[in-house]
Amino acid sequence: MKLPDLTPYIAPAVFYGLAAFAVISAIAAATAPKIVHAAFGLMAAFFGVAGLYFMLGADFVGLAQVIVYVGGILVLLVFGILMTGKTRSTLGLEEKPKLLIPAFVGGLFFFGLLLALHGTDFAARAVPPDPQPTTAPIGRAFLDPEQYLLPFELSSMLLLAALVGAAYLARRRRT
Amino acid sequence: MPDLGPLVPSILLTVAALAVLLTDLLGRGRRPVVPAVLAIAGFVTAGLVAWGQAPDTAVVFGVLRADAFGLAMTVFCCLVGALTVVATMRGEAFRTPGGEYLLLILAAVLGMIILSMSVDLVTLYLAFETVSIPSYVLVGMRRSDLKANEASMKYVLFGAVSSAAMLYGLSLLVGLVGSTSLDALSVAMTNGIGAQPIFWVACVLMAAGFAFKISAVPFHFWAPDVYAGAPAAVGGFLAVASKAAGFAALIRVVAAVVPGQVAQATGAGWLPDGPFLLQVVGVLAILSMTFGNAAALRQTEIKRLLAWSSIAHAGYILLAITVWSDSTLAGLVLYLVAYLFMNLAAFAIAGMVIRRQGSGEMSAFRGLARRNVWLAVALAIVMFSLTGLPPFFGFVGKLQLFYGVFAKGYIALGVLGLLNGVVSLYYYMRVVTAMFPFSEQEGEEAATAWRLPLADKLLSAGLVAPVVLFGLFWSPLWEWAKAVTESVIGG
Amino acid sequence: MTIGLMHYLVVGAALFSAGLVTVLARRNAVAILIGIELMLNAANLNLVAFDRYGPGGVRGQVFALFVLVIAAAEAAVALAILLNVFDARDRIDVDAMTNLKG
Amino acid sequence: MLGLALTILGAPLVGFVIQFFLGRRLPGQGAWLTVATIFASFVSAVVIMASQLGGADPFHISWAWFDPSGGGGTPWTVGIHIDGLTAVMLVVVTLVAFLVHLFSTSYMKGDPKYYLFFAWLQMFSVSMLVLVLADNLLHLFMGWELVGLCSYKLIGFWSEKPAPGNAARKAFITTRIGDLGMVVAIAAIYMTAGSFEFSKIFEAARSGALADPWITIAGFGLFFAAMGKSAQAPLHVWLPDAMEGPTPVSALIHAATMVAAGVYLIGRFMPILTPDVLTVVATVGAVTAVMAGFIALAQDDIKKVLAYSTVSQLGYMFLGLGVGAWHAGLFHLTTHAFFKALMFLGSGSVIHACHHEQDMRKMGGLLKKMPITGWTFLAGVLAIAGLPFITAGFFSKDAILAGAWHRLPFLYWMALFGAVLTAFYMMRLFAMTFLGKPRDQHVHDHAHESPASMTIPLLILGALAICAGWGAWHGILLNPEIVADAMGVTATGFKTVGDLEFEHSGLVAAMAITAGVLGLLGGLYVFRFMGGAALDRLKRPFAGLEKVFHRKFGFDELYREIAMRPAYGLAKGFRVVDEKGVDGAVNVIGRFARDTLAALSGRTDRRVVDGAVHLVGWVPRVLGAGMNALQSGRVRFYLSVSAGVLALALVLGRIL
Repeated sequence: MKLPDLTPYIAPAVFYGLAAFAVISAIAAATAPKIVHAAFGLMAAFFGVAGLYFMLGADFVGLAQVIVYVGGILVLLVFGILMTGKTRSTLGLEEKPKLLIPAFVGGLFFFGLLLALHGTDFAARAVPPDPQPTTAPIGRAFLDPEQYLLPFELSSMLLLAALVGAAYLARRRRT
Repeated sequence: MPDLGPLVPSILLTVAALAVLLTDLLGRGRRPVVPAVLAIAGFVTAGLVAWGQAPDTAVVFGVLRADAFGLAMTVFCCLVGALTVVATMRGEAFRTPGGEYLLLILAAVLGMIILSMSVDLVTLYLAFETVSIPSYVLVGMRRSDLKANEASMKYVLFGAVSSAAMLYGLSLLVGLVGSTSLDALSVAMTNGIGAQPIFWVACVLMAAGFAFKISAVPFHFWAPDVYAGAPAAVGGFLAVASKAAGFAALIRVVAAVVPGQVAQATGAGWLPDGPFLLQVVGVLAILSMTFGNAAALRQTEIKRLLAWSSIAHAGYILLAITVWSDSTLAGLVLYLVAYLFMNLAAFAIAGMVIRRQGSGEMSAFRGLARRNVWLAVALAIVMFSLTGLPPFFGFVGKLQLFYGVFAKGYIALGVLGLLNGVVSLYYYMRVVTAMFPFSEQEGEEAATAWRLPLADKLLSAGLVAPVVLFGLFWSPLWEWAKAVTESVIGG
Repeated sequence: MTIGLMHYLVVGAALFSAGLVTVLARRNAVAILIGIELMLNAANLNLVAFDRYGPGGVRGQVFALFVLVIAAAEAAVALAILLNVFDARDRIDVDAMTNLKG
Repeated sequence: MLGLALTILGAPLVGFVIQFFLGRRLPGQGAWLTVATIFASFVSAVVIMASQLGGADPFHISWAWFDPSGGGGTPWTVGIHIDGLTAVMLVVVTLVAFLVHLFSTSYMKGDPKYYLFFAWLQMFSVSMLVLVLADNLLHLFMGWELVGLCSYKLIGFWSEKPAPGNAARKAFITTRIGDLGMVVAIAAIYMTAGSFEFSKIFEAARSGALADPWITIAGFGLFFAAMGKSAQAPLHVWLPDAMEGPTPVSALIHAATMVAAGVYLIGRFMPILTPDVLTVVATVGAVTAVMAGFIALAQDDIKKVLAYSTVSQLGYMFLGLGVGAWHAGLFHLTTHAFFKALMFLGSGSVIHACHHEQDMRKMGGLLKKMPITGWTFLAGVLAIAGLPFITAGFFSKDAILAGAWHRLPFLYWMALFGAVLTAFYMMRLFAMTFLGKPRDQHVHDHAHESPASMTIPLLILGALAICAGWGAWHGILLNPEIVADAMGVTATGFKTVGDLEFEHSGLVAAMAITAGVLGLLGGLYVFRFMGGAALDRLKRPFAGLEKVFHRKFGFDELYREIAMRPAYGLAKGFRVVDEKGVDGAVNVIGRFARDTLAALSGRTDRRVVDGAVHLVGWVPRVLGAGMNALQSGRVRFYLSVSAGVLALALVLGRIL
């Protein structure tokens, strides 16, 4: 007995798996009663999206996603959760989100996006070429004066301002 | 390596920012006057350099266009930056702002400059955030002030959500065009991407981001709360520079999307038939001026009142973009300049009063004329000008702007705008009548006179003088505005 | 059965909507930030997908990396503001912050 | 010339600014400053007049102001135009204003808002000078409105009391009604002539660009505006009420500023007034002259008599203009300015002396107590009555009568009758105030001559009231050839003073002289020598008439019925709607109008204002309330609304 050739199904299966994982995690982030769980939902969604990046052949972005988002931003958020968790108010680490109106607005939004996506022709290639390594072109794009050198420099100023500002605000009060 | 010329103002601001940081670190514990002087010097030199630069419509660095419009906006934003630093020192928040404050202002202005010159979506978004992120911090810099905290919290949340929505719209647009350049967008428009349904989504979402930045209804919610919580000088900075940069970027995008000028109005003249984006902008304009003015009617706190009024003014300015023609655009530029002086003056004087009274409620302004005639008259002039009464600059701006709207046949839009002007008369005049009490008794309770330091006098005079002068002789400025906008709009 | 551009865009739309729901539903400011990160991720997914199925090049990926930077900066500033608020009021419930209104 | 013109305008303007902002801190509260600045203006005006008398060419300069079409069109200008007419007006305005300022330094002494009074008085003069120096309609209109605004502030100067506030409002509203005509005229002229500049307008009229029907519409519009400003029936009702203001203000209004503006306007625009318009001008003038004379006859308040006499004299001026006796009308404006200012300041002196008693029935015999005031006043009375051959009023009034005789004889007879009336009631005024026995001993005992700063202006004006007509010096300045050149029109249809003097040497003049003398003697006899009982017997048959005159022909009542009552009714209606309406929210725009108007006038009629604005203000009020309700302070709510709108926009964009 010959097994049916599953090769054409592997990519879709992986895609649907990752997509479902990402979307369900995102929904969990929206609905989980515990904030920490919401953060975990976000992390899972990040991983799911990173997987999708790899599927899209964007290895560098996928890696950056894991390192910066999961390793940086998420840790920041979890720190935030923990530091503000010890609160005297009713709202601490747990919160039951009120979902009725948000779900309606979000649903409407999603519906609107679907409607628009449905009718749009992006002139996309049905079968893209094999993925190429992206790190070198990205590096060149960042440093090419005719491409994104200027935004690259600007982003350093942005980071400087953000860090100085954040440090100023979060500094422990002298009194 | 392309010519660095167009970047010199930006580089100057960056250098100034670093110098401020350095001197602030070295001078800890002493009165940080040096950084403030450095920051102002940075703004002034950057502004002067931009003023002296020859406009060039070529795209440099693949992402910028240092044309007359971009240079004008550079000068504009540098001017606001310098004035904001001065106003902060005379306002209610910090007598001597720290190095962080100055750095953030410099960074935000740098973002504005790039924003107004960028013809590339990546740069546009990045610059947009370079304006936003320092602004969030600026609002909350008085750390122990509960109101400031709340304001910055609201601002950052609202801002982050809006910018995320805009980014999503941008991502769709990039996909539709296949490029991040606005010139490519303009080409794609001629190939008919305007008919794609997702284009509508992209327009709406982008408009949401811009509407946040310029506080247009219904993305205005943050503005009254944030202005009320922030120091008056920061409120003025947000209301003027941040908004102007938002308009500049919106104009860049509209210029790419709309070919040439809009057609003469048909019918009653509500909204132009052109691309979606103009109609979205038109709706924002109508909502902003109407609701902004209506809501301002009930305000009793000066900064909230100015916030709502600035929402209404955003509506007038959006009107000029809706009726996309060379004459309305020149009117817009003129109006922006008028708006600069009027609003900075209003916020600066409000800050001076709040510093002395400890409150911005209308009661703090009652009988101001008896405390200090100078301030009262200056503020009264500003209020008249904001209303759009001759012979002040605000009238001129409004006149030219609405002239363009009517000339294109958009009668209904224009009439609505003028009606709004009538409504606004009330709340501006309330400030004026509060300051000049008419019966003796009202004034008696507030009879302690203030001695105004020279710096306060100079600042208020420096801001009010243009309001009066340009109200009388604006022809040169008008010529300049026409020249500035020529580069933006095609035949 | 091939996976096309539209599939990714729909996932992006779903992520964006889920992020929006998070933002609107949560009272905890940190959770709102979580929602915002989701929305940014959705946009990034779009950008990267357009790169793959579009005319080629790395434009979208570069854009996505810039977004990453901005997300980090924004999160840092937002958290700093949030901590500052927490310092002053001992709570980060956004529904409780209604001193400024009208 | 430019320097002089700018001095005329600039000196008092600087005075106003300093006085307004710093006046309170100046020594003596700054009155001297305003006196000095207006004197500087006066000197400049005299120099200008001298140069014009010396035959200098009319002076004209203008600057482009801005181009309303955004480029390529004819720019609007601001400018200065000086010809003979301007020169005469400048001298009259600055001289009278100077004397009034001087007079006020004593008269207003002790007033809590002393410094402010001078600031506004100065601004009033500036406004009038702006108007007179204007070279274009728009510029003139600015001055015109400024005059209105300042008169409003000054009439309502004592706004703590209800009457001045109401009077100020009445003046403001009535003259604004007239201004509607001005706006119509400006629109019609700009539409056809394409410019606001006088010279261009007249050029357009000559070339036929400004033709019927627009030229007629413009003419009527201008005259309607002049009727409001110069208090011609039926828009005269504000002027007598304006007596509620401080007396020096009355003097300025009645002599040189406010009311003169209307006459000046018509004089300036003579070249474009069609025969139809001129006939109406003359008729309205004559009717007003007689009607106001009757009313003046029955008033007991010294200032009211003078007020109605002004209305009447203004009627003469319009009669003169309307019958084409251009110079006569403007000549009368000049002489009248002197003797009316004299009499108002004189009455101010009397009122000052009698501790603000204005009722003539309580006066009498004051001539001995206040000789300077009394004798100078007599000069004014004789001048206005037109005592032949020596007084200024004689020359100007007879010139008007002569003009009327040649153009519209019927109006001549009316005017002649008016002349008798004028002389009669003025003599009544003089007799009741200064002659006979004191009627109220208390008032009489306290009366005293006024200080020098008040009597000096009286003496100067008294001299002018007599001498200003000698030699008919206006003839040179108001030479139609010169003016016509400046205006670019032919001079046909204008009569010079010289012509008219020649003409009234005949029967016309004799009748006019007789009328004046008759009136004076009659008045003197009736009110000085006839006893009280005899006077009553004389008046009995006319009791009904007197009541009508006393009630001023019922104009106020009429307006109340046709204008005020419906407004009240409407207001009441709105009120009911509002109270029963769904919205109990704060009455925003109602407060708007109340606050602004209250701020302006110090007192408003709530019912009317509230009602009217309730209707206007409903929409923004509801919108604002909704908007403020949305601004709940909860950021999540904000985001929900914004996102909801976005989502809706997305879906609707696809479905629609």
